Amino acid sequence: MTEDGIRCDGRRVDQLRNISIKVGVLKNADGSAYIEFGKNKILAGVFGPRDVHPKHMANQDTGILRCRYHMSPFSVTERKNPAPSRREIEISKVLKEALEPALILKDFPRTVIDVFVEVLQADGGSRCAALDAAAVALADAGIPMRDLVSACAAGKVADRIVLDVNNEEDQEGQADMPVAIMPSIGKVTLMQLDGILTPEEYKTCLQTAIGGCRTVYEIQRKALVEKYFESGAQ
Amino acid sequence: MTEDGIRCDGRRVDQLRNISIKVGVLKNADGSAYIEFGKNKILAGVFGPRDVHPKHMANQDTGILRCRYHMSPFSVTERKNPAPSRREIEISKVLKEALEPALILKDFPRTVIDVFVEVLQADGGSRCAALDAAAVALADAGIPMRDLVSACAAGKVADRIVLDVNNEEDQEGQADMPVAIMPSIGKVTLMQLDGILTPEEYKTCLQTAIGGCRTVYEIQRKALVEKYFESGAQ
Amino acid sequence: MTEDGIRCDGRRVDQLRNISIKVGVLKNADGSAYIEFGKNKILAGVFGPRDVHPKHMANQDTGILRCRYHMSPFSVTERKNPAPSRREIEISKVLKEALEPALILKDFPRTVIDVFVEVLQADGGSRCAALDAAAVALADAGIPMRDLVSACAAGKVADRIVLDVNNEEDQEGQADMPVAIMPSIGKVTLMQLDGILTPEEYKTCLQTAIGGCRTVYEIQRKALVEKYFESGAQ
Amino acid sequence: MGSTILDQLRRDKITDLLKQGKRLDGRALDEQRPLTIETGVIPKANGSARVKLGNTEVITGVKVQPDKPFPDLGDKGILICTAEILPLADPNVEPGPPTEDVIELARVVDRGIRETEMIDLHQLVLLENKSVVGIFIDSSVIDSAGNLFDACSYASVAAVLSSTIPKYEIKDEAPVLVEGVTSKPPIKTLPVSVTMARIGDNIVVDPSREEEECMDARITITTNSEGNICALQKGGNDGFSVDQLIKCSEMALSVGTKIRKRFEQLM
Amino acid sequence: MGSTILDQLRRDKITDLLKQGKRLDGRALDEQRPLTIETGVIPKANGSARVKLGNTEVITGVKVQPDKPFPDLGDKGILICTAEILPLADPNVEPGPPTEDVIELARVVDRGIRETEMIDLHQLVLLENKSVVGIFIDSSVIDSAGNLFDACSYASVAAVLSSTIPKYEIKDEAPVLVEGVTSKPPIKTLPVSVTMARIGDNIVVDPSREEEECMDARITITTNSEGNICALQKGGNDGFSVDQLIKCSEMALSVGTKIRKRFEQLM
Amino acid sequence: MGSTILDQLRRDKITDLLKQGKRLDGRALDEQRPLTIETGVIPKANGSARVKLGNTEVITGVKVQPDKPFPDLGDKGILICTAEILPLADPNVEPGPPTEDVIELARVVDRGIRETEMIDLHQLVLLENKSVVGIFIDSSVIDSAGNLFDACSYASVAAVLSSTIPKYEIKDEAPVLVEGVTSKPPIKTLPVSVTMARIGDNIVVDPSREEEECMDARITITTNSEGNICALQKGGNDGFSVDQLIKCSEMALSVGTKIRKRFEQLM
Repeated sequence: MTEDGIRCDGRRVDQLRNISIKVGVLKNADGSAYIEFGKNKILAGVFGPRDVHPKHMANQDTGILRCRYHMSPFSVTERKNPAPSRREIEISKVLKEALEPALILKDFPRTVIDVFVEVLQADGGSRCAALDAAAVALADAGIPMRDLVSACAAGKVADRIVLDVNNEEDQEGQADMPVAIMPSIGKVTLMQLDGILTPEEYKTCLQTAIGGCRTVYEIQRKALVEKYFESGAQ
Repeated sequence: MTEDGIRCDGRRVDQLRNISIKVGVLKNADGSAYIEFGKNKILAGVFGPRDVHPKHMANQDTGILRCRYHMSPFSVTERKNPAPSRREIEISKVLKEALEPALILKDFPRTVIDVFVEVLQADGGSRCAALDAAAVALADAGIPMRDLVSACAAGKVADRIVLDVNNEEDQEGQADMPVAIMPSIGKVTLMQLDGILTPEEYKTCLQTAIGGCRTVYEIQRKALVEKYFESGAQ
Repeated sequence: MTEDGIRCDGRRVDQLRNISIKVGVLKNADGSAYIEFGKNKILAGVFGPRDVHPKHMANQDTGILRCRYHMSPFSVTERKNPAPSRREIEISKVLKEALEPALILKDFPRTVIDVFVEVLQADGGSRCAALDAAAVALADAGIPMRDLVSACAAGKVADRIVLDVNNEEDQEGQADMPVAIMPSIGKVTLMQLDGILTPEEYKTCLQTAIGGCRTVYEIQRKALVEKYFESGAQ
Repeated sequence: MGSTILDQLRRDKITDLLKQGKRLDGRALDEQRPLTIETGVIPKANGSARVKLGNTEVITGVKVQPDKPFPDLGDKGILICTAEILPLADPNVEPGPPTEDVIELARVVDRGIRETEMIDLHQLVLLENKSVVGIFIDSSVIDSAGNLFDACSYASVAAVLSSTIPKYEIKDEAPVLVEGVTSKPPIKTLPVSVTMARIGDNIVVDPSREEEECMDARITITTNSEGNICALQKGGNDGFSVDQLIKCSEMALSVGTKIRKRFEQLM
Repeated sequence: MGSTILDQLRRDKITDLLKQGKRLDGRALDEQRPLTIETGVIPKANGSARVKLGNTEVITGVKVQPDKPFPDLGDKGILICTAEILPLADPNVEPGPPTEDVIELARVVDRGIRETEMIDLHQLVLLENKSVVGIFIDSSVIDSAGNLFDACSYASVAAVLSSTIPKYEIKDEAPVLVEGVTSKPPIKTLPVSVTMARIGDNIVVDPSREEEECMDARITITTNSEGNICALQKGGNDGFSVDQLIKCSEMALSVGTKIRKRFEQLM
Repeated sequence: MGSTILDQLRRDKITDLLKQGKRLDGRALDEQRPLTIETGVIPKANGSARVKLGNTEVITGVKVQPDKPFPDLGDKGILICTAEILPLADPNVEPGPPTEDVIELARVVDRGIRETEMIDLHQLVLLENKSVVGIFIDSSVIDSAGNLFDACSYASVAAVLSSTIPKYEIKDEAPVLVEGVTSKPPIKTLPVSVTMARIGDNIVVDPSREEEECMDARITITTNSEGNICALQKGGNDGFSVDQLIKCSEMALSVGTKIRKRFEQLM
């Protein structure tokens, strides 16, 4: 990083990478979204609410949410084995837990909502980008939501707290903190941290990430508005 | 191959390897057959029509056919891992699709017919030999059939179209085309091709293979007649 | 071994290693026991009789017994892969068959009794020690039993028949024979042998092992009595 | 899987129309759906393509990395083709190990490329018997609407054509990347897969999902630049007459010629 | 799995007959079913055998190939025995990973051969700690009608006896096949497995499937050429008295002697 | 899984009590359950610990063995943490491959140790890029009664602190054990994991199983000896406010200080 805080990819410390979101990109899924977040290229598809298979997994009292985060073999530098890794299984779980607060599953007993995320190309922050796309895909599927979910990481690079750590920064970086919020309700629904922060840096990092989430939220909203209201489609 | 078309194992270009088929070789199976086709040694056993397990796989409208092609660890030069390979899974599928047209599954709703094929020793053309044995085993099980299924490969070796490619020829060969027909109905129910053929060679190869299938058919019929009508058994 | 029959760990040929059994060591299990048998450290936990999952495994006419013998990764010299090995699956089966004669499963149709054994540290004779703990855990769970099951191995080391072969002896040893009995009924419910014995040695070895089982039985009884009757607990 | 009244009505309609030589979506019998091919869509991969064939959509990425050769094949590089139907592509697909349908899909795509000898694998040897270049061609179906065979095949071929092969040098018998030097893959021929369905007595090219649901049998024929037939796979629960098989080979050659022109534009 | 009235009647009949010292198929209690052994049935394997024991039938193939020794066992060749019940052998067997019954079957057959030290594994070392000969003995049950333990064991022993071991030379620390030179495997003793079932108070040798269905417990005892007892496995959901266990060992020795003569004819 | 009337009543009671700042078991909101740590419980392992946190009980063993380094990490030893909930620990756990809950548990424990850089992995290199020391930390939950994260983390840290590292020398590029010489692991800092649950508006430290069953969300924060925050994982099907997240970090630091004193006694 330069002395005046210009990062390896030219961004300021508080600047997001370029983000673009397209809504409704898949024909078979009930809802879908495609996000480019820096070099991340991620598809999210949603099915449901629909019947649960196998049936014994259905819950009489509530709908259930399932989430699968998967990386394409070609998405990373070294070809990835297509079978899901332990890392992907853990991320699937935290994504599910980040999305669930935004849904009203009690209204759909005995059903499942399936969220499938495919990372076609991975960069730093792929779980946040995946979550941003998944939330938009859920909205696109017409599923009632309390709020969107918007995610962005902050971290510590060269002793400074920076927004939205990219892949190069992550590898050299001192800390990475992915965060997701429900922007209107103001709750943090995903948070992880790898790396070392002082208590003060922890607070700054969290606030920085939340600032990023709010910017992402505007981009998510805009993408949905464009599809549903600008072009007159519905 | 010699100039006058004598092959490495002494056969003419249009000559099958030695084939022998025994019917009803297994005691527990509802129907069975053992074939020696060149150096191929293959067992086929049939169970059914019987109840489907797991039950959710049963179809209310029709019977289903399942097929498993499996190679013994000692069947090939290098010891084979006993777990089914992707190749074996694909061959199981094409065998099933080659046999199904000969069956009248609609008459047996909610049931399954299981065809299990074990390659004890493999030579070139093992999927065709497997199919020949499986068709006879189905007949031996007393399952109503529209027709038998008879299979044989043709191929291109040393720039000539030859019938029934053996293992040595296959390794040096330019093309291998396994074919199965329902001999009375005249339909081709299995066909694959690996290798390079001109459009003219393609036609010749197909006709050559079908010629082989018809010869195989006579051997299948003879094996069934011998069991059921010559020895007076039934 | 010395000339007067003193073994590498100081024992006489007919002497057991130190054994201690604690009953009711787990809070969640319906019954449990912890055994130290030489350097073996083994936990057994029992659940049931309880409903069977998956349901299709339930038997209308009788209860069923399931048994899982598992070794912790850190239980042996070379770290063990946590996935169950073929050896562990076989031992699980022989343990189940050794315990089943002592139970009255017909009285609990449609239910399962689950016995889970974890080898925290392994020494020679771990399957016998596991069985000793499992039988006590079944009793601790209040499950009606015809008899306890008591197990101990004998073997041949340095041309002598010895009781309770330890790990070092097993590696150098000529034979190892694990045996379990129902002590009151007098039936042998587990028996295996690896190694070479003359017919005469076979008889001596079996009798030696059974003598060991009877000593183990007293230790099992004492452990149960201590928990249920000495301290006044129930 | 269940068959609704609407499904049944659609099938009747498809077969009725075919008797008049027409298809539900208005295509001629030997007409493919619109095909778009976009390459370079995954910049981190060594090659990539996104193919749309009607509503079927596939993304393929190519990874090139040094590897050990297969035993007894020490004079050849490694070529591996896979295919996967992502669960977001189809409401009936569930995550998990590949089904027999997906294994067949991957193996047919693989053979189409392997048997035509599209890539000269002999040119991918770094140190005979010890070190070779491996080419991994992984296809992900992201929208499933019929004829995945051709869509995956086209995406795989296009991804390979768009690839760059990094340069490796051997040091101490181990491959070392030479930064900044790349080459095109050694292409010998252009394979084109053409899949046809038999519905009653009619053969239709590039069946849609609706057509696949009422087809009797399926055939995939791959041809090369020299006009030869190089790989073939019959599928489905019924058969073909010999005449139909010959007709199919002719259709595969004529349709293949058109598609091959599209590939040539990528070279 | 379900028990029909006929099953129940058969069980009653078996136990009734046993009270009179008779078996359903007319055999004496210590009499095996007819045994046929045929070797060389799989010419491509290094050794093979087809064994029929009554209606139970097994095919075993032996493959010999160079391998790396197990860690800490660098002075021994590798011996691996497997067993599989083919789904065509039994209406109740389903394809899939081995059940605990099959794992036990394979391990008991393996131990019978391993613990008797039938094959002198020290003679199978090519280069200590680096390269040894591996002997893979794979048994496939093709008709399952009781006592798979003995049928698989006999087929495995016969297949080994019929085997030829190719010659390998070490070049650059790697094994190279010497064409056309083979030897017999280094046999030290002949293991014979004898399986018995306890039904009530009776012990029967070589139980049929019908007898297995009503047995209380099972025992397999393997003896060697020197008249020793080398491997034993109790099975089944009940036990044996000590007297029964001693009687079983005597039966295993006497029946074993007869079977061993059959093996000697193969050498 | 089903929710009985008693479960519901217990949940109501827990939330009612919390409104008065009280917990069902009488603890203060920021009070952990009684913690006992015993080391050396598995003498055959290189290090081991048995930890009780209330009724939750974990045994952790450490195995140290030479290994190959990960590619591109040839200047670091290997550290692998696993965790397993034994089926005897919990009536709802079934044997089989790890569930997503168990995978998360293991990965969170692993990151707590890895991200704090508790062990100086650079000191575990025997021969750069070729041979390193691997430290395997395997935790088995034997009684499951809430907050497995902290129990497994404490057992793992204590087991590492109690470990001895054997000495290896390199001969012919291969590691050889030097008998009788060991050292303590190279410890840089002491990680302490503190897990908190949000129930309504209250944050409670070290939730019991009953509290976990009615919690809204969960957070695990690991701090190091220098008072920094090094790893964090939010779980559960609801979220936290920013104020709560800051409060949680402060609780993690203050509770962590007390636990760290316990670890220091083990050094």
